[in-house]
Amino acid sequence: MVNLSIDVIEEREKNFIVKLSGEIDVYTAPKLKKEILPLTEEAGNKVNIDLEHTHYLDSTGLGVFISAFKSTKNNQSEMKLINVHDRVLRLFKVTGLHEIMDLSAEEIDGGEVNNGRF
Amino acid sequence: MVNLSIDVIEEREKNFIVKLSGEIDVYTAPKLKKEILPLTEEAGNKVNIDLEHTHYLDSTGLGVFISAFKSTKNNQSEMKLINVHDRVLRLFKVTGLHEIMDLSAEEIDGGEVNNGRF
Amino acid sequence: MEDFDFIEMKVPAKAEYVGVIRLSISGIASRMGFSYEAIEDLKVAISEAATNVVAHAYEKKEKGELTLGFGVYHNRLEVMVSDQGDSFNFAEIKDRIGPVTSVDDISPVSQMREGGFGLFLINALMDKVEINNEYGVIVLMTKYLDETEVDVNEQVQANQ
Amino acid sequence: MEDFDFIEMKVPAKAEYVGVIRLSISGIASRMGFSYEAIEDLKVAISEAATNVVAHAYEKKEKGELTLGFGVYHNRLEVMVSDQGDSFNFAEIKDRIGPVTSVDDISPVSQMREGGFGLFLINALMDKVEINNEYGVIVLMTKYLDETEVDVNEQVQANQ
Ligand SMILES: Nc1ncnc2c1ncn2[C@@H]1O[C@H](COP(=O)(O)OP(=O)(O)O)[C@@H](O)[C@H]1O
Ligand SMILES: Nc1ncnc2c1ncn2[C@@H]1O[C@H](COP(=O)(O)OP(=O)(O)O)[C@@H](O)[C@H]1O
Repeated sequence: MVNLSIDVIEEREKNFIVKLSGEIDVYTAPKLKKEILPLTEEAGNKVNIDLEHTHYLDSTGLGVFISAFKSTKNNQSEMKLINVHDRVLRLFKVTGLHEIMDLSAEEIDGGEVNNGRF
Repeated sequence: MVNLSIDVIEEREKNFIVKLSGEIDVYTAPKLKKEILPLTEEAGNKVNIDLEHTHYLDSTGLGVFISAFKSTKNNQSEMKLINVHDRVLRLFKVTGLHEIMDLSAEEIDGGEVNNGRF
Repeated sequence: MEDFDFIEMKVPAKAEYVGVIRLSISGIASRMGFSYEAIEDLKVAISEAATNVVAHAYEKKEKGELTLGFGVYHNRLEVMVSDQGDSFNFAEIKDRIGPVTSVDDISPVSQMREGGFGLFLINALMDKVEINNEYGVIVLMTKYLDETEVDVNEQVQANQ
Repeated sequence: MEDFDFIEMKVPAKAEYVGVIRLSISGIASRMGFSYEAIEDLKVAISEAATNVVAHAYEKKEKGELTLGFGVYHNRLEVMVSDQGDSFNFAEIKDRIGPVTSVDDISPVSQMREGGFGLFLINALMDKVEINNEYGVIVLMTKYLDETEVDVNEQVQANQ
């Protein structure tokens, strides 16, 4: 229930989908940071964070994504947040983070991810 | 969320389905009693209480069904509880009420209800 | 001393807050790792105790309070439900509580009880139950995370 | 006097109980008839205040307590989140809180803040916020059931 499960799938070499189901808060954020940061630390990695099943997120979650985003800039990797729910998207908008990070409310279909456009 | 919605459908004359979605507790039980009792007070009525979407029930709910059951005996009507979930069924079993009342864990298909077997 | 976390909750003794209590208890119990079944048992048992406070404790007063205490231990959850209302005499109510299969219930349907299942369900669903009704009523219930830990000798105890 | 129900909750100031608080607040808010969106706002705002207690209040002590008070009025919910821990100086933290679009943030990504969004979000999501940090920290937040009732002059107030 009030918890977060994290599934990391390597779709093709250096292309990751990280599926997050549950809630990102002060209790679950440290675990999330530990999973995501190493992925962003390798040059050339493309990391898709799938928030389809993330129904709750607060500033502790924003903090994790900011630090991962900073890491992508320092390490020449990429990160994108996909399937972002309205309520979650709202927090990125209110804080101005949507202007800096790559966010998408829609599903990215397999083709698009695979043809390297991402 | 923590509430109960009650839908009464008259399938054919004197044949009722009462669909309950939500939780039956001390807060919602009085409303439920007010809806069900009049149905059991008319001779010949057959009342199916559909508990498919009833995910919580406690002794206040048992109390409502006992009083409706007593009313069926006094008024020559019938009552049956259908689609009873495991957890809810358990409370009827623990209290011994399953031996007295007509309970079914399975869906009663339209045919069965309509051919008057019920 | 055994280490534990304590959570306290005070709500008005009103029917509409029993559902709120249920949400809180499911949060605590799921965080502790209780199974889905055990969480459902906890929800019913604590709602029964809370319902009794709402229904019986403050009959002579206009309003009152319901206090809950949760003791979170590594192997069990202790829940205390208490009120500062009227008490009751256990010997007096003993005959009108319990399952319907008890001897008292071999009676015509028209005389069937419509209540008296609350304390019985609490006892059936929890591993250990203690009731103190010296001043107001305090119901102290314990449920173990691992069912094999339950002491078979632990049954309902009424201290009056 | 305006009539209201008061609910109190005390939990250990630990990360694992913030989710429990969220469940309780959604129970209270949904019972009051708040919209789905408003309930989500309340969950975030109260979690932010609770997270601050967990993260900042008891840095110098081994453990501490988080106290919540819910005032249920016919037209609004007031939530008080308080601790008995370290306080803070509002003037000092003012420069490192707020959205990233503020002037302070026109800086290279590597210097981007990873925190400082909590108090800002509380203020953005609630209709009225008061912070008292004389002794420990008390955050008092109000959300109206009907958004048209919000007084546009009501903004964050820091009493120190
Ligand atoms: N908190 C309480 N305060 C006062 N009386 C109580 C309390 N809890 C239980 N009782 C008494 O015990 C009786 C049995 O309770 P219970 O088994 O829950 O069945 P019911 O509430 O349906 O009568 C109640 O009828 C009441 O007289
Ligand atoms: N309950 C509290 N106790 C002590 N300090 C606090 C408390 N709440 C907030 N603060 C101070 O206010 C600052 C800003 O808080 P906030 O906006 O939530 O951002 P963050 O927690 O990410 O730093 C904190 O860094 C902390 O110094």
